[in-house]
Amino acid sequence: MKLIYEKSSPGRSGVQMSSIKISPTEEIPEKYLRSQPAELPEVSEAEVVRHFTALSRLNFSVDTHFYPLGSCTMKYNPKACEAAANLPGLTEVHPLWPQLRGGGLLTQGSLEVLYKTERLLSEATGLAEFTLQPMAGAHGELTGVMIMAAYHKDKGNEKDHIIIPDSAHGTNPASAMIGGYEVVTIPSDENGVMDFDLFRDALNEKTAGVMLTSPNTLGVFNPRIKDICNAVHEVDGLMYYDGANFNAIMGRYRPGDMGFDICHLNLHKSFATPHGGGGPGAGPVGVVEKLRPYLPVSRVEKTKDGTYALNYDEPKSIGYISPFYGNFGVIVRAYSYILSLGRDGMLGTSNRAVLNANYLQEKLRPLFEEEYKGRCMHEFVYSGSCLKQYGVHTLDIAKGMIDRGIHPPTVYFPLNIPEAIMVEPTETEDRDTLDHFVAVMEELFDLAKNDPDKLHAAPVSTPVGRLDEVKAARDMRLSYS
Amino acid sequence: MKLIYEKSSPGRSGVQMSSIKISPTEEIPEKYLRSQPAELPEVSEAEVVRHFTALSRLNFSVDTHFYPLGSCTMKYNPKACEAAANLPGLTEVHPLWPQLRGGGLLTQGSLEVLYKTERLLSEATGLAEFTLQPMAGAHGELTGVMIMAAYHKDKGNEKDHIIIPDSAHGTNPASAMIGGYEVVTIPSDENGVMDFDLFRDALNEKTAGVMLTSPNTLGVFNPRIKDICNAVHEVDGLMYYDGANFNAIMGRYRPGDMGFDICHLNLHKSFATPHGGGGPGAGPVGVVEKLRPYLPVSRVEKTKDGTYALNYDEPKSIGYISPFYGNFGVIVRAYSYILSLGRDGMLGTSNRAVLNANYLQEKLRPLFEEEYKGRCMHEFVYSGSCLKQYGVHTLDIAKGMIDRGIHPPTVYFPLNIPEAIMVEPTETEDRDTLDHFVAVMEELFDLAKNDPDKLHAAPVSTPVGRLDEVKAARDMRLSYS
Amino acid sequence: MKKTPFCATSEQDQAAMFQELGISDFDELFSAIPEELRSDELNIPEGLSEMEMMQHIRKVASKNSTDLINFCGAGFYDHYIPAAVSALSSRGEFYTAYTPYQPEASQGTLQAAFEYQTAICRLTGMEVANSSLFDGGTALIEGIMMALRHTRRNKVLVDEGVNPIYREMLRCYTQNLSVDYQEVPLSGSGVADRKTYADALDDSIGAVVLQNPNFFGCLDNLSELIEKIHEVKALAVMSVYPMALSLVETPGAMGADIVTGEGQSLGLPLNFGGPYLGFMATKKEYVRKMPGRIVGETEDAQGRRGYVLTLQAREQHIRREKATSNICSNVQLCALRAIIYLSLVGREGFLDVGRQCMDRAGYAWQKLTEIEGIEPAFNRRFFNEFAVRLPKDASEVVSELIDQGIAAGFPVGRYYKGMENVLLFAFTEKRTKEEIDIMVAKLESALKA
Amino acid sequence: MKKTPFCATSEQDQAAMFQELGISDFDELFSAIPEELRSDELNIPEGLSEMEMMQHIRKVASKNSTDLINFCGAGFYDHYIPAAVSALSSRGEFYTAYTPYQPEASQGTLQAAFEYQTAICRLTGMEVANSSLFDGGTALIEGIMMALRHTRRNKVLVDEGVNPIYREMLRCYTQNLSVDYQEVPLSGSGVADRKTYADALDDSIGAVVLQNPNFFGCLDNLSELIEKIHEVKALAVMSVYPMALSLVETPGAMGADIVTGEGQSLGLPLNFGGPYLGFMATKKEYVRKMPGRIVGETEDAQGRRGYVLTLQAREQHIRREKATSNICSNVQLCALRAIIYLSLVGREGFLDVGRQCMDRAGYAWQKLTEIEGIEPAFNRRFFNEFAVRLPKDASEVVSELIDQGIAAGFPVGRYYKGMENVLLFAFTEKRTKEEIDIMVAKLESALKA
Ligand SMILES: Cc1ncc(COP(=O)(O)O)c(C=O)c1O
Ligand SMILES: Cc1ncc(COP(=O)(O)O)c(C=O)c1O
Repeated sequence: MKLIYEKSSPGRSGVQMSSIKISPTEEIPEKYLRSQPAELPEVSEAEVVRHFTALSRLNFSVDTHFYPLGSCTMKYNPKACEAAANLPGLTEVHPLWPQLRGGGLLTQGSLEVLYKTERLLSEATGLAEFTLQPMAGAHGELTGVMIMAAYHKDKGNEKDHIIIPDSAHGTNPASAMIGGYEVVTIPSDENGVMDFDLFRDALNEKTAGVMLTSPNTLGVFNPRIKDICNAVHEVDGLMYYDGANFNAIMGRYRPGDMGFDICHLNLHKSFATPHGGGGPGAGPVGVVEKLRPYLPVSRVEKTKDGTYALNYDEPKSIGYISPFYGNFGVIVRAYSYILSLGRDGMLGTSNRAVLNANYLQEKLRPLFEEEYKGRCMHEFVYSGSCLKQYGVHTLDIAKGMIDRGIHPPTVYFPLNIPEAIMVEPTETEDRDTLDHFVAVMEELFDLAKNDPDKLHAAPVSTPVGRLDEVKAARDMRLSYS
Repeated sequence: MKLIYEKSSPGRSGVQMSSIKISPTEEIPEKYLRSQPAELPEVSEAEVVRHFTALSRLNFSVDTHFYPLGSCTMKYNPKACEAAANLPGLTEVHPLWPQLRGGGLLTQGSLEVLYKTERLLSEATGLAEFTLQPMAGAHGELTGVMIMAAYHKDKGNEKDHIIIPDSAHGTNPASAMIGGYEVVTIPSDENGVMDFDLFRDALNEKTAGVMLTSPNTLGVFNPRIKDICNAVHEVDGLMYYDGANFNAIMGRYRPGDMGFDICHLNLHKSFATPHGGGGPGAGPVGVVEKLRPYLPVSRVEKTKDGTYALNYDEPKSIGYISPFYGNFGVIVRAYSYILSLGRDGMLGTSNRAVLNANYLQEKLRPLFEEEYKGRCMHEFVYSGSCLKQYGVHTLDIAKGMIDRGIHPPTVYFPLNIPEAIMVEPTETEDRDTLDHFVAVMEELFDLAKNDPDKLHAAPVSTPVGRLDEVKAARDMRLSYS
Repeated sequence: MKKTPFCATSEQDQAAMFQELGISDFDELFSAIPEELRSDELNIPEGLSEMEMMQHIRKVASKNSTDLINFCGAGFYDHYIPAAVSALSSRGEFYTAYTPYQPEASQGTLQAAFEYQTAICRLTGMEVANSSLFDGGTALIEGIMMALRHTRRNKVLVDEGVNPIYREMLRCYTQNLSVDYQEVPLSGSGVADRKTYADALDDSIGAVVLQNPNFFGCLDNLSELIEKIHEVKALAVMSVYPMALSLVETPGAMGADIVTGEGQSLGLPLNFGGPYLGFMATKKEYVRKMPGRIVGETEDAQGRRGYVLTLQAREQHIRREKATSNICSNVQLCALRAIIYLSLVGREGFLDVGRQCMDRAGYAWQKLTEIEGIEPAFNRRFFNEFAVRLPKDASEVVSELIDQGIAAGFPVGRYYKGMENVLLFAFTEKRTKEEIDIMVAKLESALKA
Repeated sequence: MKKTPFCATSEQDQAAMFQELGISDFDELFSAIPEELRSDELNIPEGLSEMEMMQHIRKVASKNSTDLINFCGAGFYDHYIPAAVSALSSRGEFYTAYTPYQPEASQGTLQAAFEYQTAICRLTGMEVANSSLFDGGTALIEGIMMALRHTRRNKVLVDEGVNPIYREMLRCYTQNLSVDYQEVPLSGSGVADRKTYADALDDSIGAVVLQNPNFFGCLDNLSELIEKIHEVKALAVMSVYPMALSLVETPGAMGADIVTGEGQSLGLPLNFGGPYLGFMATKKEYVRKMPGRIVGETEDAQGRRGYVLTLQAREQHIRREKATSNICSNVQLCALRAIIYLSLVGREGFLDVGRQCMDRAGYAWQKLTEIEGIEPAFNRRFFNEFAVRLPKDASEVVSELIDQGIAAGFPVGRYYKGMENVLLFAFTEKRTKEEIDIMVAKLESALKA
């Protein structure tokens, strides 16, 4: 498809902008001004609408396709939560208004949303206090690491590293590093969870903390979680819970109850806020009571007269991790989602997420020639190695799936499973969709055996076939000219 | 694609509805109640979203395709006008509120929109007064015919028929008939306009009026319009202007100035309100001063204190043609569109609509082997007869166009042109689009000559090929069971 | 030069096109038209930028009060509309398409219309439905005209329980036609008066027009009356409130021949009176007499299922003055909203909404009839609407409450002589106990004053 | 049983699935997990129906005042957003997609990102841009870390003209890292103090952080300063306000190495602080050091052009603790809004908006500086924002005006000691002459009181 710049033609104009003048033009010396206007497109409004409408239709998305992308919790994003977040009463508020003297009273609605969302997340995780400021999961991790650092500094602990299992999401080690720590990586055991003995060996007085995902990216819940927590706490380390997979346990288990000290949640996963083709998300962080003083400012508080107010006066706080209060628009979606689910809905959701994953795992097991290794949680990983004999790879299966109108599962992750294919159906899919997925997978396996070249050529139904990524990296055509 | 009923499965549920009870259940005797719930679909919200999103993508539309459908003015529908019409302050008002005593003051905004839109349309058409109540063009025609009847009755005129040229839109004769008149049809002359002599012959004391479209559906402006008006007025007949093609003349000519007494406008054509896949539209009717008393009630009036009020006290009014004030949501779109255009924009719009049509007419003339017969207005008609020698019909061209991503022009209308193909590009298309249309037409003509079977097989890119209309009418499968 | 908004042609494009056409200005395009017809410059303000236009409309909109607590129904109701209805119906592919004349390029609109027709059949218990008419009022008129065409008679009996707004319309539409229009007063209990009908029914009658629940909210079972109507070979035309069909006996089961109604409550905002959704359903035997577009199922050459506009020989673009109706554009997008709404709430949810409406009305009935001086107008057999008789003029009471932010109902006196003290209350699932309590309290004090 | 909202499985489905799995309740699915970990029932209210939820949120939203006349900017501005921005970005295909890991199924997101990257390059005058970072603050931090990584130095000079909110963030993010962070006070005329820089610049400096227009709205041409920075082989990191780039000299032309900024003004609502849009652009030579996703153009086997995520070896999912950043999810949808916005307003319209902002600010400057007791804080060289010194505490004045419905600006004293009387005003094209006049009048009387 043509780029919007390629549709541009001099003198065409889009939305009519105002041209009212109320003051005489003031001459700004030339050296402060750009010599040429920015070469933005010159297209009619109709053309812009057609262009981006057409672009949108090149995407797979939850609204159009089953999207069982493991580790990403691509559940349905309720339209009412969108409507809630788009209320002008919420979107048209300047974030500085509550910081003007007297302005807090004019933004009570927004502050209430923040306050109540924090309370709900605290209850859902069993942690004392939440900050909603982190703007994604990785940002939450970094915030958590900074809180760890502030805690250790405050207590005079000398810590230099964080322990992370090898199955962890890449953001975990990256966040630890950016937060100022060394990373000690622990391999997984044969069940796919962090090897307990190797972990014990690595743990020492210099351990600032441990970052864990449970269930982890394999969809496996670490049964020795309590033991790990105890061991870490013995060296005054802190347990960090990567809650990106919270959809598996919501309403049933709580990180706080398990012994975790810090936890981030991905609102754009478990809490049904849409992923936006890459974001925005939100990664609120919860902490146990003893870590409360280190949370970023501002804090939203309920005053004695029942109004909400911002508090910046927290001397031990790590400071500003966001300009304001986080991705408010995302938070409203999550808040409205939680209100919709309620107590029973939380548990009902995770129950069905896990049920759907187990159902698929069970149905697909014969195909992948996998032994029964126990139940999974909200997702599971199979290996496509069994197809190697036909010269077919997981990638081929993925591309074949695209031709059949299903977004492929996550592939080649986690790295420790060869030809990994990681499926997370989520609870918002019905049984017909799951059964259809199984049928498609069967069809693809048949094709792998009987006509592998068809799979190698896939996808054929998309506007482009497999793209040359090496060329992209080599040519570095990163903008239109 | 499966029907939503075919996706239904017992016990699945969509949007969570409230189940709060505040009163004890009252037993209504069974005979008043239905014995079985209506068999509505049982599907999740996600499934509904996917279903209708997928359905939408089966459509051609202005937002996705060039749509030069003659006589339909498929111009771009500005998104701001949509946004204006969707403001809750406008959509959430009950139409009976202003009719409650004291309620008028609570609906001043909506009444203002009505009042001001009437004024703007009056100015644009040169007619004294408007009613916004008609809910489509045909409804406007019927309203106009009723006004005619009321006028003649009031004046004691005995009238029994309305004169209509054969090129008129089918709604004209249908409306005249439903309004209680006989229809006298006048053939077109060689220029495509109503034959003047035959018209003169038909005109007599029993003529209630004449319904004309100018420019007519051939895109031809009747140059003898004044003569016609004068002749009709001599027998105290009324001139009705079918303003569905107003886009050709807006800002340049006004029906009132030409001598028309009654006129409807199609807001869903000239005034950029979207067509909705068939409606809703709006067909406001304007009249000259002497017909004002017959307009339907209610009338919106500006009172001395500057507030707006409804007036139902018009003894000569034809009465209620709509339950309320017309398709208010459509009216808001048109109102905001007119405000955006303004004085110059009105003329600029019709100028460019006519320019685009002439440009296409010119470029396509060689292809259709048509002689130059003068300029067209906002649309033009060519005959596909030249392709008959290859066994190709206009319909084949239309279907081939679909495969090339363009919605076909209107075909086989008007009926007096064999193999008619009627093109109305509108002003919101840019020259690239027009040139592309020409190129596609050339390609199709080539194909017609060299490989006509390809065209007979078209369309092949759509979810279904040509559908068996005879079977549809014979089987009469009009609902799912 | 000021740009013409929304126009795609640049000055450069324009110059090139002028050249192609051999002209030097726009006026030349119109040279065939007598110069004297040219109008003066319009007396219309200059165009506004999008921002200015939106600022203006927002200001205008803010002059409306939308926070009234509403108990006004009278055929038009503020039900809750799930967010997905607008999210889906506002997709450009739906709302910027034309009537589906090219079926291969319009299967979205067509299939949705077919699904909608199916839903209307299932709600009403009828065999066939069209794909929409303008509104409940014009649908009813079309229904009557259809009945008269079928019976080749010209006399209509219209029950006074039919919405008086529609009856005003009926009078307007029939005034120049040779239709003998007659209204039948209600019985003392507020329903169709069996006795009057027994007297009036004879073989001059083409159509009898009924409404259930009627304007006063009263429920009836009209089966026997309809049998009587059929005995004289007249057709029973029934106007219905589709939300009531969640719980109330269907017109189909009662034997109605033509069913029409206002579909606004199925996912359309009140929108100050429109666009709304007229629906019509009938028996299969009458389908060729039915006005409006109809979508039918068929196949392509490969046997793939698809949908088309069918039975078009009834329509104006083919039959011109002999058509069943003059309707061309209908309200397809509103029908789309209705089928989306019905799919979203689904079988169970639709029952839930119906029960909620009934529940709120039941509670209010209890509270209101406890107030001294208030008498029920009719008996307690209603879906979500009922009338009470106040000790004073209902318009006055409503006026007092409106100043306190409550639209307390519709005073029926305007349309029913002698019922100036009668107030009609409507309840949807949106009304809360608290709101009803407030209204009842304020009403009580207004009556005392 | 109450249904679980949004879940698709019916009870019947569930029973069948239980059977397939050989279980009889959900708990069995979790039998491998120690029972002791099971939490109690959550102390969270029961779920709300969609209607109740929306009623609640609407009530909450109504507790905000959105009709304040706003002159508060400070880096975050209420520009007009054309309606098509939301109409297009709210298409489900865009906002319910994931990161485009499967390029063939994500060309919509990818091409739009490529177009966005191009627009950022053209606005800033830089060679390459990434496809978004969280916000202007984190983008600036990433920019600094990138500069330090590149120069392998650890000292940063940060101009006090950089938004103090961002400087708070910089202090937060660098507190545990071995970064030597130093702030440089403004010159008397409110811009980067050339003298201080001349003294401070040496080869220990890795990055110098500037902002133009700076927090006080002052415009500068930083070319010479940047030359000096380059002389010590440090990188110039510049934070910019993209709307100003309609008219103001580009950072590219001034020689900046890394450019970041807050893209909120390009079609995003203020939204109480987020989601916003961090952008980053740099020179081609630094692209492999740049954090965040980057979209590149390539081809398929048939030579058809397409777009992919490229240079991924910089990123956490491949490099883990050695990545250029920990960022994973970004704000792609906000970048989409920005490119839609920029396409809609286009080359000319963007200039119009810039001129309007400047025009409003110019008018207000005139009016405000006429008031006795008000002094300009700096000189008259600004885009849409400027600061004045009041004769009394600015917070107090603002507080008085806020009660009258005006957010009169941002009192800078909170972040700049000794400037308690200084008030920073911002103007967008949305502000009218009338609104400015009202504000000026009220301010004048507040000063008299
Ligand atoms: C397990 C896990 N942790 C962390 C993240 C990072 O979250 P985000 O992309 O919001 O930064 C992800 C996202 O894919 C994840 O799956
Ligand atoms: C010339 C003309 N007149 C009347 C009409 C009828 O308008 P509507 O479809 O709004 O009833 C049309 C619509 O196609 C038309 O083109």
